[in-house]
Amino acid sequence: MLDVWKKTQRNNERPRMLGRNDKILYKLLLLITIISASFVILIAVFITLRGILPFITDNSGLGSVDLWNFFTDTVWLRGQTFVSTAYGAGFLILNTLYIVFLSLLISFPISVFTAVFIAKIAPEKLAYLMRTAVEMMASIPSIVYGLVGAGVVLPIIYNTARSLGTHSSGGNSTLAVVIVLAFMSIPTITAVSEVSIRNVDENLEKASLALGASNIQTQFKVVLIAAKSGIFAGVILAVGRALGEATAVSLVAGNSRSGPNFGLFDITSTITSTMLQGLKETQGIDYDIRFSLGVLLMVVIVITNVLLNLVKRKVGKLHG
Amino acid sequence: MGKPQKVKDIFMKTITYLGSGFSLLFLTITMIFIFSNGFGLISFGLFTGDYHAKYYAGRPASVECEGCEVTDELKGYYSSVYGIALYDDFDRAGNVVIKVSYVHENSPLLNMLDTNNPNQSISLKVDDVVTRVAFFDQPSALTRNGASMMIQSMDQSTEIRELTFSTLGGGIRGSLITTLYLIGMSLALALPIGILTAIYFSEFAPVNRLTNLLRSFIETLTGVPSIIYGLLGITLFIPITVRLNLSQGANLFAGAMTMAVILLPVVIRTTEETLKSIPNSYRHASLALGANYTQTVKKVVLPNALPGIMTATFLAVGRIIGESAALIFVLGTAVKDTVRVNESSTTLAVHIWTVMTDEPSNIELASSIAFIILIIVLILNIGVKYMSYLINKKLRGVV
Amino acid sequence: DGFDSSQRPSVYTRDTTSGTRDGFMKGIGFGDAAANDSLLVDGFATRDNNAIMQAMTIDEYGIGYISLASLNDTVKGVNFNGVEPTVENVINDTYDLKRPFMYMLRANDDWESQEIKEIAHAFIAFLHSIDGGDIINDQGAVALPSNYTWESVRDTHPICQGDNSALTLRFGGSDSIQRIAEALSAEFSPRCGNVVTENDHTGSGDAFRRTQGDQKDQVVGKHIGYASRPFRGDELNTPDDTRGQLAWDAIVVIIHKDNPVDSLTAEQIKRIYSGEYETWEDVIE
Amino acid sequence: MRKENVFKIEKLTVYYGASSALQNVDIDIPEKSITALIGPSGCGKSTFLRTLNRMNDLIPECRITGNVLLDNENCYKNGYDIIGLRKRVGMVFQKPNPFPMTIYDNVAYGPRCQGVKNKEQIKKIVIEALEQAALYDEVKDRLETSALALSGGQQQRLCIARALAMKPEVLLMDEPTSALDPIATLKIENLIEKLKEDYSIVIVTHSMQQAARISDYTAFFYMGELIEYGKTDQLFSVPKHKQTEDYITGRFG
Amino acid sequence: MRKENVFKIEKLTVYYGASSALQNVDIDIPEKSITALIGPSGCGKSTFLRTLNRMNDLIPECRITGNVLLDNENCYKNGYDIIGLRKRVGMVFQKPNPFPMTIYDNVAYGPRCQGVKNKEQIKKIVIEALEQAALYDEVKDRLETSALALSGGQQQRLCIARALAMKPEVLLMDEPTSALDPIATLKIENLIEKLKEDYSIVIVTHSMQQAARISDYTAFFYMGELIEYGKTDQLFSVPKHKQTEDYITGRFG
Ligand SMILES: Nc1ncnc2c1ncn2[C@@H]1O[C@H](COP(=O)(O)OP(=O)(O)OP(=O)(O)O)[C@@H](O)[C@H]1O
Ligand SMILES: Nc1ncnc2c1ncn2[C@@H]1O[C@H](COP(=O)(O)OP(=O)(O)OP(=O)(O)O)[C@@H](O)[C@H]1O
Ligand SMILES: [Mg+2]
Ligand SMILES: [Mg+2]
Repeated sequence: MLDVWKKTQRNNERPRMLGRNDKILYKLLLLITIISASFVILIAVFITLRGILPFITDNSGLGSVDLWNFFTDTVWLRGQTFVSTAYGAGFLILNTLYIVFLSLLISFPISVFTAVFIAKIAPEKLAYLMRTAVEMMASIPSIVYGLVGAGVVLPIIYNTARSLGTHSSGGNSTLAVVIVLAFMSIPTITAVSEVSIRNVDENLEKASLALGASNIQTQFKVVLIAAKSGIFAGVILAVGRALGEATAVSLVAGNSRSGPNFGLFDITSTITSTMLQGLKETQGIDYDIRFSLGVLLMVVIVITNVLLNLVKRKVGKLHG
Repeated sequence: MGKPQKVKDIFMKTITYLGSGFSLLFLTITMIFIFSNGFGLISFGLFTGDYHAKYYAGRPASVECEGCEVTDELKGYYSSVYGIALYDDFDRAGNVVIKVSYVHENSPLLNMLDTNNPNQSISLKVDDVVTRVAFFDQPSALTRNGASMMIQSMDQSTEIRELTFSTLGGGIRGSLITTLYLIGMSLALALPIGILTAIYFSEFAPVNRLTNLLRSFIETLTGVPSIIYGLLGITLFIPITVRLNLSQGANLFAGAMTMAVILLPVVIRTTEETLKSIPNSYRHASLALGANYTQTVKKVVLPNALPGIMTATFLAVGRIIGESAALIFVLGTAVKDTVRVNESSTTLAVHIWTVMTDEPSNIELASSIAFIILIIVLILNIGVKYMSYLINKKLRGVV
Repeated sequence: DGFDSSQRPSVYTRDTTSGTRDGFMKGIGFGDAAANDSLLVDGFATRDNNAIMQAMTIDEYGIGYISLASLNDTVKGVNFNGVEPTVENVINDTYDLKRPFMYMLRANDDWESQEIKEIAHAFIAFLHSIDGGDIINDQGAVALPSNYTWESVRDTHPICQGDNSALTLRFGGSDSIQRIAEALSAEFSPRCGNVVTENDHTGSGDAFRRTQGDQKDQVVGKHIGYASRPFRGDELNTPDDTRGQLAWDAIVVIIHKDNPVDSLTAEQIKRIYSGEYETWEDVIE
Repeated sequence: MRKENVFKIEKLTVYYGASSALQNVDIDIPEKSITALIGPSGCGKSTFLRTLNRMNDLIPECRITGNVLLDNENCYKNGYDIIGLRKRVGMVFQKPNPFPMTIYDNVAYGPRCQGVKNKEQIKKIVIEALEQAALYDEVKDRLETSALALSGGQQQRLCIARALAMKPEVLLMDEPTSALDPIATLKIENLIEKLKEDYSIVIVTHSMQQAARISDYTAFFYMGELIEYGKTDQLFSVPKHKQTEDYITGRFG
Repeated sequence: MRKENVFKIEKLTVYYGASSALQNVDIDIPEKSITALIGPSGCGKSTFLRTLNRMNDLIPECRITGNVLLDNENCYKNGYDIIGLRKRVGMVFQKPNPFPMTIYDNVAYGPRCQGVKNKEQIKKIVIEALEQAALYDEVKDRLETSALALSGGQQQRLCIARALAMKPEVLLMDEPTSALDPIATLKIENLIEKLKEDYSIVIVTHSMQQAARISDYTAFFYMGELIEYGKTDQLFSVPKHKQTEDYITGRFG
């Protein structure tokens, strides 16, 4: 159940002349479509409006949150909740990007190797099995990934840390988040990569084989190269999801209140996990600040996306 | 082929095997973990039971238990004075409890005065949880001291002042019902809007800037993390429901609206893809017969899109069942036994979140719920496969 | 694998908003650190008891603290100044690392209905009864002594004889008291016409804030709020008859079961938390 | 006896975007006869056919100038009732395209869309149309089975029946037999010859033999122009233009 | 002077599943000459070509009987080094299929796969191959740009260069110019004629003119059988078989 936009060929033929009945239907459909499309705007507007409140109001006498401090500080909140407005999310940005980058380091090779295996190397039955497995993985809800992370990954990390002579807070750590996110990303990248690997012109493969390259050489030196822009699209998709994943992350992060936390065995926190932290209030500065984090998250996602797409275009240049 | 190359090939090949082995291993671990931890709690009672236990307090009318000596091995400890056996166990939340394993047919505890409703009588049943036994002449027997101590105290005493007990609790009926409500309500919103939007794009939309803009807006929705949808629910949908006097805070209406927005891109995309796979020749034939567009859409396009719409429904249900972050904000995290659409409650996925963030976290119950979710997701997956098989079959011309 | 006492103790603490932390720091004579992380050695600050408990089940070199109510035998509770952390020792006032559990009602003229007010007062009567005390004790806190049963006072609360299932009694305040509060609510409900109870615990500060303070009339307003520390400052500017203590809670220093340490003094604990002791060896000597 | 004309086409030019696919075509289509359109691939036959029932409206970049008169009324004038036009001018496509419904529903589709509700009436129309399309006997026992289970030739006749159920005046056919085997083709050809008693038929075909066999009039298009138009026997025996002669003798195309 | 043979094919029969695409073909391919394979579509030319470098191994249902001897060694014997065979027998396909890499990397691909690491050496090979393929002058300033940006004709020459970089003995070409315009075709034909000085070339073509223009020997296949094989000028001027004559005069096919 993986969603990948398949860009299907658009119908070329469009009605030019509509009957009277048709015009009513047309207008109704257009209206509904505009409603569907407007949600993006609503999200942007409503969340931004609420998200900037802590910065521009005096928060019922506490004073406004300092924007510069919010972007740069390394402590989530200096002072007491509901008493202070010294919020800082700078370390959360770093933590989030760092974690997603590390998780990609794990998921990318595994996914690409799995995709090559499924598309080109595995015998038919095994490929079918693997494809089903990947589909299964893709359809596991993220909260279940979090649960498995908490139940399986945490103890392993704890023991590993101990045998390495360091400490970890019950396994809650950067590494745990990285592993959970990596596993969540694998099905996405694998599925997209597999499709683009299979779509590689089979003539390229033949050309390579005819040059005396072995099958494996062909897969890794030609097919993967030809499929790289598709694989990259999968990576972009996965990064977007990893950046926005919340519940699974917060179950294994340990939720540090300050950072940045670069140590693999240190507890950590991300933008999203902080949004979920101690979520018991329904109003007040400690609640509103979550909207600011939401805006921050969207900004981080958009910027990362734009950058990755730029890289993708650069990388994809060779495809002519 | 040179020797070193051959070695390299085998090496690379092995790596691809390892890569997929790794993926497979993870899936296996997940399944084993969920099933082994979750299976223990799976029972009929889990699905039908209340999450919050029901509490009772009663006083036995007499102390006599005639012929209450038993010789059979009973689970736990037996009081021949009162004719009940108790044992130490854990409830579904992993807390220590004392449970009833046996009640003799002559036990005075079968006929107790309900101390909360003085004119009624209540009785203790097997599997009930005894929380406390209070006496007139000695300190109360508490759960924390264990079943053996409790039996001991009971046997020592001549009269019980009050015996408090409860049902087991920890059932997920409320969350199950919320999930079903949410599925029904969000589909009722998302399917019509999504399908109509898909029809607009595939059948009517002119090729122009506006169409592209609308389309890219909807595509963008796919990339929005669900936690952000949660924020949207708080700032937009909850206030709407409050303004309409439907509710006072987090509620299922707002949850369904939020969920519907999350589902929109899935529904639109899946439906539109099916609509596009319907051959244009059908549309042409219909138009050439003097049918107008409305008729063509209604009679030719939509019936053929049915498997696609079913696919969209399955995908949507899967998404609803798995959603957690958004619903934590919009629906709340309080587990309810009586579900009201104008109040907060939890779905199965949020229930996992709730018990995992409780003190102490309850991996067993969380795994049981995850087990249920995985089974449903598996069934939905099969449904999706079957639908795509139907679509293929239909377009290949065998109905 | 034995305990390696040359290891550094890994220090766990609740975050600065926690009532348990407040009680603990003051109890070990390190009150300055109640709201200031920088005075503590590098360690882990967490938002909940549970995380500390869990950590201590696996972190052999860890040290943390929880309320006695949460103690179970997966971890080791350390003697404080030589006194074992038990209910008995709290009652006989030999165990010093403890704090009071308090409650606060809405002001007398500030109830949405007479029924709710009566039910709330019935609840207070219940929690002070022997039956209420049993529940508190069962949860590991130490109830104040009582000499009446609920049954004997029930008739003075006629509201409880009717059907109250349409009414909701809202509790809030300290999350350290949450388990006790929930148990009390659950047992109270059938005793008072099945009144609906709602426990939403967010921290001791909210006991006052949401019953008589600035948030009392917002959606988060509560009927009864709990605090896991003495009321102070503004909170004391409330009518005396709207406040009370329901129990004592002992705070227990916990360590891993394999840790050979059995007893610690306030001074030793403070030195561990301030970082003066660098290894467990320093402590054991 | 020269018959009346159903269609009078004057100075018809059809553009796809900037390039034209038909230039300045003047032609009259006689009623109750078969008019065949022949010419090499891409010469504009289908384009011409589509202008007659305005199916070209579906192609956004398609534009026309000139007049297409049906009963002396220009089909392209503003506010013209396109739906009505398509009811009067039925169409059969190259590839049989029955709807994925039962045989019965396929034929009943048109009348139902027109708003006919009466079941008896619809049944009468369906049976009549199937009989006219020489299909009734073959399918009468399976009217409620899927139309997609029919053979290609049967499907094409079903499409014809579907068009006939609308009781059109004109029937446009774009290479109706090119996807069929010879036996099915023969059946359709016989059917078409029978149908001309009641309908005016315009048929595009790539087969010279077919045009010669069944049509009364033949129009030869080349590169978007109508090169020659006349009685079929005359055009095939004494073509007036060199290009026509070359084409019908198979020297190019 | 009759040249040596690189390939000796004996009783070659190729099956796809149950049906055979080539039957009992006996043919010798002379070295340093151009051998053209002609015949109507589906007669088995491509099939034959693929058996020479065992590219047919890629088609699971393909089976062969008979012998294909390269240097008197049967390429189909057990344990034969297929990779080595493909290095010795290069292949150029109908549609130009450069890899999506730089021009340089395309040509360097083969040697690199063979394990050549030395940069200088690779550079020498690349330049030499590009020069042999008459492409070097056109691309020498853009060796590091994408091969996909080249024109079709250039791409095809790049594919030839890529094959030449392996220094093969035989070059197989399956309709190498059919996707190209006349000018590009001419360039490739000239190139092929030049290449025969160093390589044995087998080329499939649909163009009789091309076969006649460039090949030394021509084999005419029909329905999976080798009908006639001989010097090109002889085969085109005095074909021994009626079928050959019919085909080369364009009377069928
Ligand atoms: N939808 C379209 N958009 C643009 N150009 C078109 C379109 N349809 C047809 N054409 C062009 O118009 C010209 C006439 O096409 P048309 O389909 O009418 O030819 P035809 O005579 O029916 O050919 P055939 O015998 O192959 O069916 C051709 O050059 C074609 O490329
Ligand atoms: N992969 C395959 N599987 C099954 N049959 C095949 C396959 N490839 C070719 N054939 C069949 O083998 C016969 C010879 O095909 P081949 O491609 O060799 O013909 P050809 O002479 O190259 O034709 P063309 O000139 O069209 O390229 C044909 O009947 C074809 O259908
Ligand atoms: Mg046509
Ligand atoms: Mg071929």
